[in-house]
Amino acid sequence: MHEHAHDHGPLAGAKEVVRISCVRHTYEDGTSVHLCGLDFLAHAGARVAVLGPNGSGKTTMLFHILGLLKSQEGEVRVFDVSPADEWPAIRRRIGVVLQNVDEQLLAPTVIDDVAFSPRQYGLPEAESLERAHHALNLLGIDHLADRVPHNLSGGEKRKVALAGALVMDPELLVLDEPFEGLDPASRTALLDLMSSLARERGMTIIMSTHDIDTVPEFADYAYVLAPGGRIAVYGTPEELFASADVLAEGNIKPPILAELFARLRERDPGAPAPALSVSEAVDALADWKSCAERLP
Amino acid sequence: MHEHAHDHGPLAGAKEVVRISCVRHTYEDGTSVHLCGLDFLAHAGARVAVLGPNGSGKTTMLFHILGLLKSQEGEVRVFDVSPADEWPAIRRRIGVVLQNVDEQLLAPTVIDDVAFSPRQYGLPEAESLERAHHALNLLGIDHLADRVPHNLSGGEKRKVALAGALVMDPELLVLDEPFEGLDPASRTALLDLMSSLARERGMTIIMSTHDIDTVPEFADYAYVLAPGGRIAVYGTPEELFASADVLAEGNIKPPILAELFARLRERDPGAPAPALSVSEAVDALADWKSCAERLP
Amino acid sequence: MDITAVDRSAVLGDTLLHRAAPTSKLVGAGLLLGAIVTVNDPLVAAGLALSLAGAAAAVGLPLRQMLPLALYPALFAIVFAFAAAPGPATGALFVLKAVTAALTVVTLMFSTPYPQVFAPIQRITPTIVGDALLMTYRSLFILAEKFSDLLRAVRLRSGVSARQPVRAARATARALGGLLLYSLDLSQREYDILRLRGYEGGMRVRRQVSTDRSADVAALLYAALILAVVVVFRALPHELGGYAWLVTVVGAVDLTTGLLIGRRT
Amino acid sequence: MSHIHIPDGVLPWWLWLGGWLLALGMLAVASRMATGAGSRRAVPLIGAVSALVLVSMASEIVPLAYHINLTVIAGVLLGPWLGTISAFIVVLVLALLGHGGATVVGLNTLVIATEMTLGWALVRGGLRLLGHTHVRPVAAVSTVITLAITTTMLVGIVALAGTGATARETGALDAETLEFRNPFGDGVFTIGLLGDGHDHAGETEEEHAAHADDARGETGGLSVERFAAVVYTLGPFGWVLEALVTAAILGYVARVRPSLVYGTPAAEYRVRYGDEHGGH
Ligand SMILES: Nc1ncnc2c1ncn2[C@@H]1O[C@H](COP(=O)(O)OP(=O)(O)OP(=O)(O)O)[C@@H](O)[C@H]1O
Ligand SMILES: Nc1ncnc2c1ncn2[C@@H]1O[C@H](COP(=O)(O)OP(=O)(O)OP(=O)(O)O)[C@@H](O)[C@H]1O
Ligand SMILES: [Mg+2]
Ligand SMILES: [Mg+2]
Repeated sequence: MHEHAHDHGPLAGAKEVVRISCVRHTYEDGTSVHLCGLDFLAHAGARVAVLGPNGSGKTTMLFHILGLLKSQEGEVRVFDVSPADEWPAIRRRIGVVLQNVDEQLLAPTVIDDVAFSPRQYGLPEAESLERAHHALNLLGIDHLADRVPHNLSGGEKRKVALAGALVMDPELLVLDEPFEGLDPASRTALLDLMSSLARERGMTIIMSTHDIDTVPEFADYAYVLAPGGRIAVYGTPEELFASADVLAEGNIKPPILAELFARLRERDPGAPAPALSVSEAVDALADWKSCAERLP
Repeated sequence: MHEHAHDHGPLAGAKEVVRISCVRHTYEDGTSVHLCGLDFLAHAGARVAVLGPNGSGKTTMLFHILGLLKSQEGEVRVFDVSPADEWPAIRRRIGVVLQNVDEQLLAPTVIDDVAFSPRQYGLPEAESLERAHHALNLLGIDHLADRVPHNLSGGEKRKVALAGALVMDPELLVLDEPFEGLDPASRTALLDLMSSLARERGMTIIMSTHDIDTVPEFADYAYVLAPGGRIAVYGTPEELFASADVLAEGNIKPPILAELFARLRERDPGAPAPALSVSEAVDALADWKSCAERLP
Repeated sequence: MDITAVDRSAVLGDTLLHRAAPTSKLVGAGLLLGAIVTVNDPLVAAGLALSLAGAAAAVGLPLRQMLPLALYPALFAIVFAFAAAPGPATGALFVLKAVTAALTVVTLMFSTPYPQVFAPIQRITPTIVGDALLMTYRSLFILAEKFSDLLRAVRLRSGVSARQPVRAARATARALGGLLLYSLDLSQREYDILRLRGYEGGMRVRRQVSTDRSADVAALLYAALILAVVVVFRALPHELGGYAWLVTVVGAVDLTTGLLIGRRT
Repeated sequence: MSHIHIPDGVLPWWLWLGGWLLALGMLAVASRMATGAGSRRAVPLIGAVSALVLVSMASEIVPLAYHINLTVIAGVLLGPWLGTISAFIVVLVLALLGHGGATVVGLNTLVIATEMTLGWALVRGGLRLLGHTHVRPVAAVSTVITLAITTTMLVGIVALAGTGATARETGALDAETLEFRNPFGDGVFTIGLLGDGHDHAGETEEEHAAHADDARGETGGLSVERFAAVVYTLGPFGWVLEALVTAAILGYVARVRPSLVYGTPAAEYRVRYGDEHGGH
């Protein structure tokens, strides 16, 4: 059905949570996005990155997963139902952070905003508040609880939106460029948080991003959209960043380390294989050098 | 008057375009930002980066430069006037991109939006349109000219806002996190554009950003805000990223290459000095290795 | 109509009234409206208006921001009084009723976050009406915000020059047209988000309980007392009519003390 | 604005209570119809349009001392059922902000709902008759007719109230126009209507009328005829202004988002909440 298989690694055999097959959406003004090519798949417990240039259709794809847009062609399945038609059946299982967080914050104070979903789902007030405080704590923003969301700084708003998405402990987390506007320390913290959510609670996370450097650390696998929406490339970060021509299709620059190692190898074929984290890279480079020292 | 001097490098003796001395702003809800410590200075033709964690006051500082906030203490000078009091006198010389670009787009089509300023300044219609098209072209978004701005993707909107800021050929460009939401290729293009604007037209550019990796390439010098607004650190990118404790003050992670080299040096004091671009790094590493090969 | 100021005071304020339960405040406002409908002596009505303003000042509500909203209806009431009242006394009564009623609701809105006011309304209206009421209020914020963004953007990106009014008007018209469509789309998205985050029609809000029993008692007692005074004066016009000025005096004393207390705290 | 700014407790109780009952009845029918039509996508539409109407009613056009209503536009965008709901919400929120009495919410809802429904019917009918190219003239003419009719309705309410008169601010009789800087009030009225030769500079026609009342003593009221005469003479200025604004805005919307004006269901595939089961 699709050309790629997820039959390697720890996810082999995992349940499919999301599948998108050749979906087309035409906006009112005639702009058409055709998410075809490969099928998009997300498996239970997987962290999936969606890459692609501006305007390629990442947000459009996520909106289909959230049932906000209805496909005119092709099929979208989330938890085995069509999200556009049966959203009420699955929405409790899904947490969302949209690209423009300003639109997402609804309540008059931060704590009310984060407690919005549990209250709407009818949880007791005490539990709603406890969940909200826990979520704020996860993101390290307890001190913002009584502020007015509208008055926060850009990065603070995004953290509040994240807390609101996590508060119901969803099985599927959909994040549209969650790193935008976060400072580096918060980025790292968020990356760690996502890893632990995926590992400990088996949460499935789908994230669109332009921050290539977070991909190796974050993603189990990634999809790359080409302009117009074509799902052009699929692979693990290692596969993806190993070959420059694959990336060129998605108009993507490899992470700095990948580029560094690629360029080193051009000069010296004996240079080590690309490392994707700084500590791996340090080890690899030290090895490389010491082996040179030992050789003669 | 201020503890740091810009008496080195090509900017020695350049005219001061912006100066901020110990400004305090208290928002209506009581949140106070105190931009004190060092003075903030931007010289004619300089590219200045503003770094700092979320909520530290970067946007607040830029709003003071734009005369959108009035200082309750301290002084702000832009082109030798107080921007809050005499904005009309200087506004033609300043181009702006706000952090939330949605707030900035105001016309029904992209081309109208970009042509907004020239039309308002009374330029002939033909020239207004020509300028607008030229600006779209600089950003590589000619194809969006007739779209409705609020229907665009996140990154597309930011490019339109950038075009609108450049259309009047300002002397001072103020950018609040301009890379947010841009794909890597567009980031590189924007970096190149900014360099050439600074170099060829002597444009002064002040940019806040969380994208540390762009700083070495972009900035002539940078300021780091600490939480609460204190202007804690000043320096060229090289100075800044050389010392880890300086960065720690601003809650900043060094760029990956800086970190890599620092870690390499921990292992091997003979490792090369930090390089800030990939090509420098490749050269330095190759040297390092070959010197090892040659030693024995 | 500075709706953000209302919201800010309602959410961030911490006065005695803020601490009372919304239900008490709604009941109290109802009692006061009853008094306003009942009152038929301008001197009593004046006392009521003064006393209410005094109470708002005493608890520390931002009277300066509230007065413009409360006095706005007076404009219309004056016109109505001129047109319809048989005499100056009745005319004054009409105006005082309008101002007092406005002051009552404004006091409620300045001390109670809107979800708390809307939740009971949503409970008694059809779902779609309650939903739409909430969306309208949200859209008001969006519009207010978008409008100030617009003004800021215009200022940053040129400023409207007074020398070219036609050009300025055209730009404004274009911007307003865009604003209309933008707000339609944004409301749609806002509603989507509400639904994404669990809204199913009918706002479920935290049952805000009183954090200060005495605040509830004070609010209810105050409203009941006023209603009682008004009813007594209405029931015994011949016996008490001559003493109505006393109510006015008491109201004036209330206002003075209220302002003094408000300044102190 | 077709919004009666009668203070609370002035109209006879049976009138405002009757207004409430009628309005609630209409609201019940409208909600049933709107929900039955299966599109809870209506909610954000009502929200956005109501908010626009509210804001326009609260912002004065500075040199003219007049404010626009956008009720006809709201009617066209919403249709009769959603329009009725929107009318109720607009009046209710205004009342919550102290702008208009709480007891008269029912009556005000009736008037505004009528205005929206009439506007919708006339514009739609006109477009069907004349074709899609005439949005602006159709909108302008429909606005004038609508306002004339609702003004008549108001005169009817006043007659019912029996108190003589009420300040109905439709068009130029808006209270804000009647503020003491009405650009054309004095001249028209002193000479054309009352014509008693006094110098009434600085007074509005209402003040004027009040003086006439005083002269006749506290029992007399402004006659329904005179109220009508005032309204029908001054009204048209406001109607024309409203018509111009309505034409401009509807023209713009028709150009960039025709589906909103012509009522063909949007050819987009945005999901309609409420249609989730058995939807398209
Ligand atoms: N509401 C809309 N109406 C019309 N066209 C739209 C709308 N939203 C998006 N588009 C268009 O659809 C295409 C895909 O947009 P989308 O927002 O999915 O891109 P994206 O990959 O998320 O981009 P970015 O990285 O900039 O966020 C773009 O060409 C965009 O202009
Ligand atoms: N309108 C406002 N009202 C109240 N407080 C505000 C307002 N805007 C910003 N603040 C507060 O002022 C502080 C500085 O905010 P600012 O937006 O300048 O931060 P920033 O450095 O730009 O952060 P970010 O990187 O997240 O954009 C923050 O604590 C923020 O919550
Ligand atoms: Mg996007
Ligand atoms: Mg900021």
